[in-house]
Amino acid sequence: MTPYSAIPKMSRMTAEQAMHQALREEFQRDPDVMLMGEGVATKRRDLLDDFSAARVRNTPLAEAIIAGTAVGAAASGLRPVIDLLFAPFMTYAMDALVNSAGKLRYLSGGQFRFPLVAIGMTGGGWSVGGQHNHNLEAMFVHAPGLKVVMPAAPADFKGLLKAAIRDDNPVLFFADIGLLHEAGDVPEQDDFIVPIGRAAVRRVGDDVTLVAYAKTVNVCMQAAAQLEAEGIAAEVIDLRSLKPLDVDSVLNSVRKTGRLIIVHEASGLCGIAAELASLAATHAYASLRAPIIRLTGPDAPAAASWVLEQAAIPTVEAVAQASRDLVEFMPVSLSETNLCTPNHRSAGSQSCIY
Amino acid sequence: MTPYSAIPKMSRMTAEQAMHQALREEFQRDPDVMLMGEGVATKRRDLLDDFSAARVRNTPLAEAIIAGTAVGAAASGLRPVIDLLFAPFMTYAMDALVNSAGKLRYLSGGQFRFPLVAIGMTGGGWSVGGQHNHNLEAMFVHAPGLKVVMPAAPADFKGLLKAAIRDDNPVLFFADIGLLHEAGDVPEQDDFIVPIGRAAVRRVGDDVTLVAYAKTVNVCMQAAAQLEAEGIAAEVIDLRSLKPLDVDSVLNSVRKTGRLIIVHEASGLCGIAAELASLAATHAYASLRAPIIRLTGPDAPAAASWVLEQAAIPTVEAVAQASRDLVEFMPVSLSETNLCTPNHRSAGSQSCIY
Amino acid sequence: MQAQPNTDAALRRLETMQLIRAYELALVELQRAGAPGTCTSVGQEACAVGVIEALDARDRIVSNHRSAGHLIARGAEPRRLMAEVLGRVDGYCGGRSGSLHISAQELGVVLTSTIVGGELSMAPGVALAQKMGKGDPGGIVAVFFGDGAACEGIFHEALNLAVLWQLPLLFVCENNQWQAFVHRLETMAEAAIADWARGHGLMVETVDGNDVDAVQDAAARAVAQIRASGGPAFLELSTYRQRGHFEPDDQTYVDPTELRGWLRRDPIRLYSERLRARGLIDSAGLTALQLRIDASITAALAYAQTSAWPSPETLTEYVYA
Amino acid sequence: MQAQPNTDAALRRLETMQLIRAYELALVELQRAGAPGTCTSVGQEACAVGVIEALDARDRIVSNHRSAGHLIARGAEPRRLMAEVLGRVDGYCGGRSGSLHISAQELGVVLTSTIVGGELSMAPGVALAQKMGKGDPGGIVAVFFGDGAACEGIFHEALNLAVLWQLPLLFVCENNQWQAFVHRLETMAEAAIADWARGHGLMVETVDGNDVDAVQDAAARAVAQIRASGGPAFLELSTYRQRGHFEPDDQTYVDPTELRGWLRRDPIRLYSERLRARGLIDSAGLTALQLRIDASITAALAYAQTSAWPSPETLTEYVYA
Ligand SMILES: Cc1ncc(C[n+]2csc(CCOP(=O)(O)OP(=O)(O)O)c2C)c(N)n1
Ligand SMILES: Cc1ncc(C[n+]2csc(CCOP(=O)(O)OP(=O)(O)O)c2C)c(N)n1
Ligand SMILES: [Mg+2]
Ligand SMILES: [Mg+2]
Repeated sequence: MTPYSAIPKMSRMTAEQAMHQALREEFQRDPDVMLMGEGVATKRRDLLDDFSAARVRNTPLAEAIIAGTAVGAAASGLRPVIDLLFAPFMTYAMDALVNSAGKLRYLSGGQFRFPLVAIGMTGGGWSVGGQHNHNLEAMFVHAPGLKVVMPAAPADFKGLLKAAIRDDNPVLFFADIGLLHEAGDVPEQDDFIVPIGRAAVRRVGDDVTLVAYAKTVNVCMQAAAQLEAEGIAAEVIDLRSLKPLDVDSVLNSVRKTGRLIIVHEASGLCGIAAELASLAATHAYASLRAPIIRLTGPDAPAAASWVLEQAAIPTVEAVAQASRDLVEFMPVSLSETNLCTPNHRSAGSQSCIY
Repeated sequence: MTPYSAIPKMSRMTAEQAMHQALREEFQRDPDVMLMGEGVATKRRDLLDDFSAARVRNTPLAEAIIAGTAVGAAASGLRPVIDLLFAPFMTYAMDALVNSAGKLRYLSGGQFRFPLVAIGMTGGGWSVGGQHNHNLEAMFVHAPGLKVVMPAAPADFKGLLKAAIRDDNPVLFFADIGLLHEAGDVPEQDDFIVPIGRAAVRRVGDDVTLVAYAKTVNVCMQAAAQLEAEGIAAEVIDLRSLKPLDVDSVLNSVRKTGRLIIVHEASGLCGIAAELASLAATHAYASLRAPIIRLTGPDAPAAASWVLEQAAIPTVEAVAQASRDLVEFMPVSLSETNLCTPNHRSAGSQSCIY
Repeated sequence: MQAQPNTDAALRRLETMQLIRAYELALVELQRAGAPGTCTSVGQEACAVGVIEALDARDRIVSNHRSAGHLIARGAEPRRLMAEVLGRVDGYCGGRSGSLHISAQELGVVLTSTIVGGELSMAPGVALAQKMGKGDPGGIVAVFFGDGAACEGIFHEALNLAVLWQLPLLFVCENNQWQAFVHRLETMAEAAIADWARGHGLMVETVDGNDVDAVQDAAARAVAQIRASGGPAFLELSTYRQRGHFEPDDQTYVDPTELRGWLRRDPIRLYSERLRARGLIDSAGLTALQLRIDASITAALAYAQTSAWPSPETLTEYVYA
Repeated sequence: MQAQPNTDAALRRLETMQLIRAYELALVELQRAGAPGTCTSVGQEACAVGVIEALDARDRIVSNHRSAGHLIARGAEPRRLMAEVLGRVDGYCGGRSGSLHISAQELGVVLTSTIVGGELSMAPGVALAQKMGKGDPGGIVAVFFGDGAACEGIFHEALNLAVLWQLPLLFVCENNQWQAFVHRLETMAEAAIADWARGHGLMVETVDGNDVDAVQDAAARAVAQIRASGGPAFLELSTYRQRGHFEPDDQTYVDPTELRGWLRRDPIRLYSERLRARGLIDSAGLTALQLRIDASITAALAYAQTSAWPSPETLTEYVYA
């Protein structure tokens, strides 16, 4: 594994291009790697041409059998990558992913391994509504036997996809639609991978820890820049992997800052922010200097309408304001019931079911 | 709604009998109520005989169409109850439940209501292994537009099932296998319901709050009895509803005791305990006198072997010990990293992926 | 031998098909100007118009992502559809749906899903409710789905249930040869869909989906059979998706010869020629019709574009009943 | 006309069927004494024995909740199966599976799922791997599933994929007339399964699943066809679940006349009579065989019951690779 900082040759490319490069390199590296999905051979025509129709397969429009076939193939020595298009379509593939890929290694007493990668896109930005835009990654974090990644930076799209393909466990790879066409520096080396389970500290600071993944990493970075001008030093952690979580990176930061805000687009209820807040409330309790705040999407499907879609995503202003609140927090001065969670304060709507 | 304490006529019956009584009463009350599932007409022959084959339907072995049909029927004026047997079989019904029932009211701008109930059994006790025993209720809590209940007492099996049938939203009703044959007092009145979204304080205490649902409520009650002898007064809260959560009951208790332990059989990762711990770390932060502890099932499928199956369920001893730890907790005396979570300490295994 | 529609009916068929086409092409333009993309039904207008004409007001329609034709044929106002596509409050779903899952309960167009197969999963339940007396008496349900949806397992489950429970359900498979970016011959055997359906032992008919009269005729027969028997029937309409899957789409993956062949069989062109040959319309009439339709679409667009955005305050409205 | 097996093969078929039966009945007794319940294959022994004899060592088997027959026919040791049912370390899965999802990779019995339809979802992938050179050269895959599994959508998806990609996959539907507590005529049309399969355009044969010779014969033909063509084939074996769905089960919901009819056609009884008629075995031989089998099952049981429980310390072992 090449550490990030040691990479000399970088190319500027989008997250989508970075994913494609990852696929190409892993196809080249390991003949057992294959790709299946609705339209993958159409979309990635160059892979089809360069690596044979046996390894790059358009499938019938049938997610359950795509995922089931990947499970069977993975247990039999192949390393399938399946593109399930949009994350909500994974609801058709849940038996294969949750009951088969996640459980049959264990239930068989370790007889099988399931080195497969399931890719799904999601997140706001395309006005496609809740049957395409649903950040349901936490469901797979909750299920045993699976790993889950969701990168923010193009380099991580590449490095995590390569790591996922090489992993001997089933890995869910979620791509935030809003990031796919964003460009960034991406290492060109074949051996570049980003290890699953390691977060990246994107910005160092002592006053408050902002934890995010995917689209909201940038929201936190922008908030941190604003806060800096006000003399508040925010530490920004990009989780990258949601399972396993890099618990140490988060806890170490919280032990330093004493303040934790977790930001994601997915619903707060039983989401990643809940998990991290809970971990901090156990393992960094004595260091906490203020309540923990979650800024998340609402308990609502994603609306197509641009205005509502955007209102569901935590904003820079909400993160900045929550940070200020925590820095100013004094057990007596601020009633804790004023800290609403989960929220997206800029939207003003708090009518959650909680 | 008749409050619990005002119910005069009680009968002793098992949770399973209580569910059946709920079905009978709601069938009687409302001709739109119907029941579908694999074998429901076989198992509930008396309903078939008394209420017609149109309303009590054995289905093909096909969970996706059972759930989809319930969605279509619910939007069209019926009130279907579907028995999906074991919770993991719901993986086949995820599109209908998550994408249709949970989202189409919202996406249609409120044109439809989906008054349906989906029942699933789960939990340890039958040595059936992880494809039957999987506490995946948190997945549905995370998904928008659904309600989720999981009772512990026979009376709540009845009252919550009746409330679920009368609710205009899709409700997931999880039955803990280990409780189905336990008997308890159950109100006989037709109008007895247990409102969805209200927890029950099973025992009052000032020193520590134990929150649980389903099987682990009794684990906490036993732990509380042990602790009483030691002079520790535990408050035990039975959540009953997982969505909406009765946040006030939990927070009020935590504000009183300053100590929170959440106990459930499901995996801890992004589970109900994480949600509650997170809520407390935000809204009861100033009242907390010790770290929050989660005692949950491991991040592992359920094994069939009795020994392993039992080892995955939090024990009375673990709850009692965690309570003692919290009561004795002093920021300096006890290193917080010694509080392991999630765990099941009696089993001794900590090799989670966290 | 199919019956010839009377003059009014024939002209209405032509007009409705042209309205759908004009609506879809307006959305294409709109997308080029930055509006959300849509799945247009260009080339499939005869399917929507033919089938929906065979239904009554008491019947219900369940649809999918490519629903504009079904909605307009059923009487939906283009201006409210456009408002929906643009995410505005005057849309049929208040802007929450966008183009992909538009329902219009007031028109009997219920439970649209953009999950391929979602329409098939819900339609038997709607039909069951009709059968159990919940809809208007005697009403049936028509579910529109694609050749791609026929590959999903739910296709099998829905057919089995509908046949087993004898549900009043018309399965309408618009086989437009494409499943997003994959040709259906890459996903199934040549003649698959009708064969699969036949294995379930219900009435199955395969029809030229680009001939609106043929579609209407077959649909009317199927509907009559459903009303008479109470049980389901199945139509496979052979047609072609003339534009891309979702706007924009450069269609570089499409065989140009195949596309050209189907363009020659464009349903509106075929029908205009037929009506001209029958002397029901002439060039001047066609031009006048087109102008009328264009004007109505222009007005609809203006309405939609000036419709208000939903307020962010309403973000969590309608999650729960 | 089917070929007659030679003496050794015939006696082996009988013995294996009896071994399966004795194993299953021992589990019934065990359940009565408090052990976990199981789904027994009593009455379906000819299916397992006939099909598995037609396979080679290079072939793979994918199975479901009612797998004991498949495993034993493939050579699994009853003692290790029993240890698994009892949740002990010497079980094929170290006690983690219990009876419901036993895999034995060493025997080529892979990826058993107790989710009805799970076997069908995974089998094409195993076959794809064989085709892509991952298994032993020329190996095919046999997937065993029930009539109930044929109602799940994945049945349709698996068939379509296997035909489309020409996977070396033998679909073996053990139509035992029951789907847990529901008769299959309550879930599908009379002749459904083979008809559904035929719609997919592959070789389909329906066989008397209680005649082990007929099953073996048909399976051998199907296997030969798969090896020759590379593509899939389908067998529907008509049989009957003589005992309950899962022990215990009082079968009060079963039509006694139907059950009696099938008991008269018990596969072991039929085959004993046939071999007796052919002079291959006599009463004394049958008794001796039964005694030998009973003794082996008694020994297996003793082994299983004295096998250790897994240590709670290993609770989270094998979750991740
Ligand atoms: C379950 C699911 N898988 C994939 C998609 C993405 N998708 C949308 S439409 C479409 C093609 C559908 O083909 P078909 O059913 O033939 O309908 P058509 O688009 O041709 O009208 C695909 C793959 C989806 N919406 N849902
Ligand atoms: C998806 C799913 N639904 C329901 C069940 C419960 N169940 C286990 S076996 C069975 C009947 C299966 O019938 P069939 O496929 O015919 O197999 P058989 O039991 O007759 O061998 C049922 C309903 C299950 N295990 N999985
Ligand atoms: Mg199509
Ligand atoms: Mg069966």
